[in-house]
Amino acid sequence: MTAFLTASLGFILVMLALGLVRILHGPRDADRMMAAQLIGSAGIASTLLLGAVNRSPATIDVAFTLGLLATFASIAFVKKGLSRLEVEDPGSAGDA
Amino acid sequence: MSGAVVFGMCGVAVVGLGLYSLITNPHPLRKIIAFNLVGSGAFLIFGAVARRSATTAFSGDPTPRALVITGIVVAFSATALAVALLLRLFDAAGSATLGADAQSSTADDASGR
Amino acid sequence: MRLALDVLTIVAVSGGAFFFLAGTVGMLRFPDTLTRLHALTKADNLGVGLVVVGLLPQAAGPREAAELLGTWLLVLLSGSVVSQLVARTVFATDRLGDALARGPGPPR
Amino acid sequence: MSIQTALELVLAAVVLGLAAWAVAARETSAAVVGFIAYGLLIALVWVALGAVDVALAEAAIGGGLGGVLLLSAGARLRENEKRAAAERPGAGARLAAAALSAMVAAGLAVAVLRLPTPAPTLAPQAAANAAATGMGNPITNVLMAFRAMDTLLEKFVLLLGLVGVWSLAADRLWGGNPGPRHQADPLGLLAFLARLLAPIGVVVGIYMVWTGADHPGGAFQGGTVLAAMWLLTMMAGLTDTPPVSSLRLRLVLVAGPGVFLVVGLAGLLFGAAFLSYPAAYAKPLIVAIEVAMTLTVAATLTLLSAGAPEQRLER
Amino acid sequence: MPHSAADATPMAGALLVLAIVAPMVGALVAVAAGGRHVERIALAVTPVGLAIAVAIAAAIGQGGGPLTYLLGGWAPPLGVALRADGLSAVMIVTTAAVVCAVGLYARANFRVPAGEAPTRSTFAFWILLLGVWGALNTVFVAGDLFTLYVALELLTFAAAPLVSLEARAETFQAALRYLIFALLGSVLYLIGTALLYGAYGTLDLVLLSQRVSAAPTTLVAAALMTTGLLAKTALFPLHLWLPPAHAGAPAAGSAILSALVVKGSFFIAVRLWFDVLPGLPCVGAAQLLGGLGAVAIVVASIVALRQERLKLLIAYSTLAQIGYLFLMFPLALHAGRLEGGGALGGGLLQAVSHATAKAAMFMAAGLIYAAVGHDRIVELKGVARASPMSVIAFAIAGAALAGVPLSGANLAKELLLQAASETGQWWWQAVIQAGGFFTAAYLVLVLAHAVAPAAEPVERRAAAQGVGAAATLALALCSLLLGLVCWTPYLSVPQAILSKSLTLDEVPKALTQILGGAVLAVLLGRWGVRRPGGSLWGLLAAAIAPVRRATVALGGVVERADCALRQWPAAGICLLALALAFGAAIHAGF
Repeated sequence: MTAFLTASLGFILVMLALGLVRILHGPRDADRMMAAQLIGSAGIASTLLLGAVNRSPATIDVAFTLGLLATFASIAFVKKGLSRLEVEDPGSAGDA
Repeated sequence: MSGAVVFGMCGVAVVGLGLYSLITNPHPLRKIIAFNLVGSGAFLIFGAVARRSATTAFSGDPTPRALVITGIVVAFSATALAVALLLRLFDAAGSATLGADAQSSTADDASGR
Repeated sequence: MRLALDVLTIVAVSGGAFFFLAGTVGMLRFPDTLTRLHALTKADNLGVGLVVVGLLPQAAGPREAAELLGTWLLVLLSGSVVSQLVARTVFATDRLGDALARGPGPPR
Repeated sequence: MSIQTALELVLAAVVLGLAAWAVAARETSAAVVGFIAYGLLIALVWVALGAVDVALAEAAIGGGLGGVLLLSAGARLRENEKRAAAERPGAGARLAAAALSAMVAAGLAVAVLRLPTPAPTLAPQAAANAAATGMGNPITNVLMAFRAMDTLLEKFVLLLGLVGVWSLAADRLWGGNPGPRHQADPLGLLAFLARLLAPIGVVVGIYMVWTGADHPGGAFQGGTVLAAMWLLTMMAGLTDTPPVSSLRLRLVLVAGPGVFLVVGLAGLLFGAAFLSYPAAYAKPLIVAIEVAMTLTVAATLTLLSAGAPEQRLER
Repeated sequence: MPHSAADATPMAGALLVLAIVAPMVGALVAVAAGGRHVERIALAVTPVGLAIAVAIAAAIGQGGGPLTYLLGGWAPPLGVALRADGLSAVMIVTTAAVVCAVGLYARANFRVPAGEAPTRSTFAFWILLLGVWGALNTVFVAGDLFTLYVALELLTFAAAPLVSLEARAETFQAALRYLIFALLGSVLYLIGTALLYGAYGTLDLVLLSQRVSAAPTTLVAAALMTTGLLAKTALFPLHLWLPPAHAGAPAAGSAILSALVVKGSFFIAVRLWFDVLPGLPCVGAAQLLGGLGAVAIVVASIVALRQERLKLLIAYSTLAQIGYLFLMFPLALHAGRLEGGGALGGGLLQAVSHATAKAAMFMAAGLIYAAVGHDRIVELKGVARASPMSVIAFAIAGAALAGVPLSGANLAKELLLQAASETGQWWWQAVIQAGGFFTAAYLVLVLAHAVAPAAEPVERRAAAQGVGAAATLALALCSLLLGLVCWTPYLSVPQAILSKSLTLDEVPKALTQILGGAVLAVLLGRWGVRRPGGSLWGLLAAAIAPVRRATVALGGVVERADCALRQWPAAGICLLALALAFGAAIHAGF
C-alpha cells in the first residue's frame, strides 16, 4: 500500500510540475492564477498522501492549513486593482 | 542516499540560484524574492542537518527545527520591511531601482580649483 | 475487509490522480482562459476529493477522517471562489464576446 | 533506488524547477506566482523531512501572508518593470555571477556532504529534559525553554520591523490606519468567503496554539493563521486595520514580549534564573506566554503585511 | 540539569541580562505609551543602561574573569549562555556612552514640541535607538551563534529605518540598499551557522572553540560567515551601501550607524576568528582581511577627500576607519594562530576611539548643518565664527581620531605598530602610518575651510543648541582622553606603551602627521575657487600645480573605481569572490 501511495504521490507531483508550464506561458494573470490554484490543490493532495505514506497524522493539519489559505494568492491577485493609495478613485473597482 | 542528502543538496542549489538572482536581477522586488530563496535554502540545510540524526527513537534533532521557525519569523519581518521600503521609494521617486546612485554627483570633474 | 478497504483506496486514489492528469492536460492544451477554467475545476474538486475518499479507509480514527473531509470542503470552497474570481477578471478585462470570438490566445 | 528516494528526488526536482522559475521569469508577477508555488512545495519538503511544525509555519507564511505581501507589491510596482530592466547587468557580469554562485554552491555542497557521521544531535538531551516543562512537543520545549532567549529576541525583531514599517508613513498620514483601504466587494463573494472561512480559521489558529504543547503547532503557527484570517476580512472590506494611534492596538503589540519579559524577570528575581520556570507552574506559565504571543504575532504579522499607514486618521 | 548554574556568578551575571532587557523594556513601554512619552521613556532608560554598563565593567574589572549567565538555568549545548569578557565590557560601556550622548543631542530634533502633535519620526527614532542599543548589547554578550544571528537581524531592522527617517527619495533608496545587502550578509552567516551545528552539534561559542577542527565543513562555514559579516560591516569592496546610508540619515542617526552599528558585525567577526575558530588555519584569511583593510584605508580616504558634502566625507572616513580596524588580524598572528595580545587590544581600542570620535563628528556636522543650512565643504567659510562649538568639537574629534598624543587612537596605533614590529611585518607599519596621515588630511581639509574668514558674516539659521553641542563636545573630549584610561583588566595594553605615549617625543610625531595630512589634503582634496591674489599662497599654488594635477587625476581614477565597485552587481560579484577567496585562503593552510 505504501508503495502505491508513494507512486501516486510522485505522479501528482509530476502533474504539478507540468502545471508550471502554464504559469510560464500565461498569457495573462488569470491563467497564472488558475495554474497556481491547480498547483495548490495538487500540493494539498500530495500533502495528504505524504501524511499517509509517513503515517504522521499531524500532516493533515498542514494540508488543512494549506486548504484554508488556498484562496489567498488568488484574492491578492484580484484585489490588487484596489491596492493603491487611497487618493485613487475606487470607482473602477467593479472587478472584485 | 537519504532524504537528508537529497533535500540538503536541494537547499544548496536553491542558495546558489538565489545568490545569482540577488546579484543580477535589477528589480528590487526580485531581489527580495531572491533573498527569500537564499534564506529558504539555508533553512533546508538546517532541515537536512536535523534529519541526519534521525533514529528509530527520534525523528530528528528538534533544535535546528526550532531555529528554522525562528528564522522564518525573522525572514518574514525582513521581507515586510523591505517591501514597505520599496513601495515607499516607488511612491517618492516614481521608480524603484538600486542602481543609479543619487549621491554621486562628483564623478568626473577632476579639477579642484 | 482490510483488502476491500485497500482496493477502495487504490481505486479512489488512482481516480484522483487521473483527474489531476486531466486537469493538467486541460490547463496546458485548452485554447483559452475560460475552457482552462473548466479543466481546473475538475482537477480541484474531483482530484482532491477522490484522494480524500481513498485515504479515508487508511485514517487512524474518526478525527482524522473528519479532518480529511474538512480539507476537501475547504478545497471545494476555495476552488469555487477562485473560479468565480477568475471568470470575473476575464469578463472585466475583455468582454466575453471578444474572448470567444477570437478563440485561442486571448488578447492581452 | 527505493521508491522513497525516487519520490524525494521528484519532489526536490519540482522544488528546484520552481525556484529556477522564480529566478528566471521575465515578469515579476509570474516570478511571484512561482515563488508562492515554491513556498507550498517547501511545506511538503518539510513534511518529507519529518518536521511538521516547520511545515505548518511555512504553509501559513508561504501560502498566506508572504504571497499576499509580494503579490500586492508586485501589482503596485508594475510600472517599475521597464526602469528596472534598463539596469540589467551585462552578459559578462551575469556570467561571472553565475559562475561564482555555482562555485559557492559547489563548496557548500561539499560542506553538507562532508558533515560527520554519526551526526551530532541534541535530541536525546532535549527529550531527557522535557519533564522540566511538561510539554510533549520537543520543538516547543526548545523554543520556550531551552532557547527561550531566541524566541524573546525574535518577538522584538517583529516589533522593531513593525516600527520600521510604520516609520515609512508619510508625515500627514501618521496616526492613521496602516495599508490601503479595501472596498467592500460589490457582489459579496469575498465577503461571503470571509464570513465562512474566518471563523473556521480562528478555530484552527487557536487549536494550533493549544495543540502546540504536545503536538506540532505553536504560537507562531497559530498566530499566522489568525493573521491570515484578519487579512482576509480586511481584503473583503469587512474590517479595516486599527489606526496606529490606537492604544489598544499598541497594547496588543507589546503583550507577547511583555508577558514573556515579566515571566522571565520573575524567574530572575524569585526563581533560578532569567527565563526559568518554576517546575510546578512551568506548563501553565508557558501556555500563558504562548497565548499572549499568539495575539501579538497575529496583530504584528497582519500589520506588517498591511504596510505603512496610508489612510488619514480622521476617516 | 536546570539550576546547575554553579560556575556562573549569578548576581553579576544577571547584569548581562539587564543590559539586554533594560533597552528592550524601554522600547516596549515606549511603543505602548506612544506620543510624547516616547522621548521621555527613552531618556529615562539611558542613565539606567549606562549604570548597568558601568556595573558590568566594574564586575569584570574586580572579578578579574569573564561573567557567565545561563539563561533559564540551561547549560549549553542545549541552552544558551551569556558571557562577557573584557572586550564585551569595553564595547558595552562605549555603546552606553555614545547612546547617552546621542540621546541628549537628538532631543533637539526628535522631541515633540509643546503644543504640537507627535509625528512619525519622534515616535520611531527613540524606539529604534533603544532597539539598536538592546541589539548591540546582545551582540556583545551572547554566547551562541544563533542568538548572535537574531541579534544581528535586530540590529539591522533597527538601523535601516534610521537611514530613511528624513523621508527623502534618496534616503529610501539608501535604506533599501542597506537592508537588502545586510540581509544577504546575514543569510550567509546563517548558512555557516547551520554547517557548524551540523558538524559539531552545538552553537555555543566556548564549546565550539573546543570542538572545531580543520575540516572542509568548518572551512566553508568560516568563509561564508566571515564574508557575510564583512558585508554587514561594509569592509571594502562590500561598502556600496554605507556612504549614502550614513550620509543620508539625520545626524543623530548617522552617529549611531557609523559609531556603533557597524561595530556589531565587526565584533562578531573578531569573536569568530579569535575565540571560535582557533582550530582553523588562519594565516591566509588574516592576511586577506588585513589586505582588504589596507585597500579600504587608501581608497576610502582618497575618495573622502574628494567629497563635496561634509557628511559624505565623514561617511567615507568611516569606511577608511573600518579598514583600519581589520589591520589587527594579520598583526595578531603568532606562529600561525590568532592570539589576543596587543594587536587585539589595539584594534578594539581603535574601535572605541572611532565610535566616540565618529559620533562626535557626525553630531558636529549636524550642528553645522543646522547653523548654516547646508554642509557643502567648500562653502563652509566663516562657520567657525557662526558655530564655534561645533567646529571645535569637530576639530577635537578629528584630532583624536588622527591620533594626537593622549588620544585612544594614538595608543591603538602604538599597539598595532608594536605588534607589527614584533611579528616582523613592517609593511603593515606603513599602512598604519598612512591611515594616520589620511585621517589628518581630511581634518585639515575641513578645518581649513571652516576657519577661513568669510567675506560677509555667515547668517545663522537656528539658535545654538546648548545641550546638543555640549554632548558633542563631551564625546569628542572623551575620545581625545581615552589614552589616559586604565585599560589593563579589559584589554591587553602593556604599561610600557602607555607611558611611552605620554612622553614629549610624541609631539613632533603628531606634528609630522598633521603636516603630512596637510600635504595630502592640498594634493588630493577638493578646494573651492580661490580668489586670485598675488600672495605667498598663490605662488605656492602655482608651484605645486603640476603635481596637483597628477594627484587629482589619480584621485579621479580611484573615485571612478570606487563608483564602479559600488554598483550592485559588482558588489555582489565581489561578495561571492571574497567568499571563495576566504575558502581558498583557509584551504591553503590545511
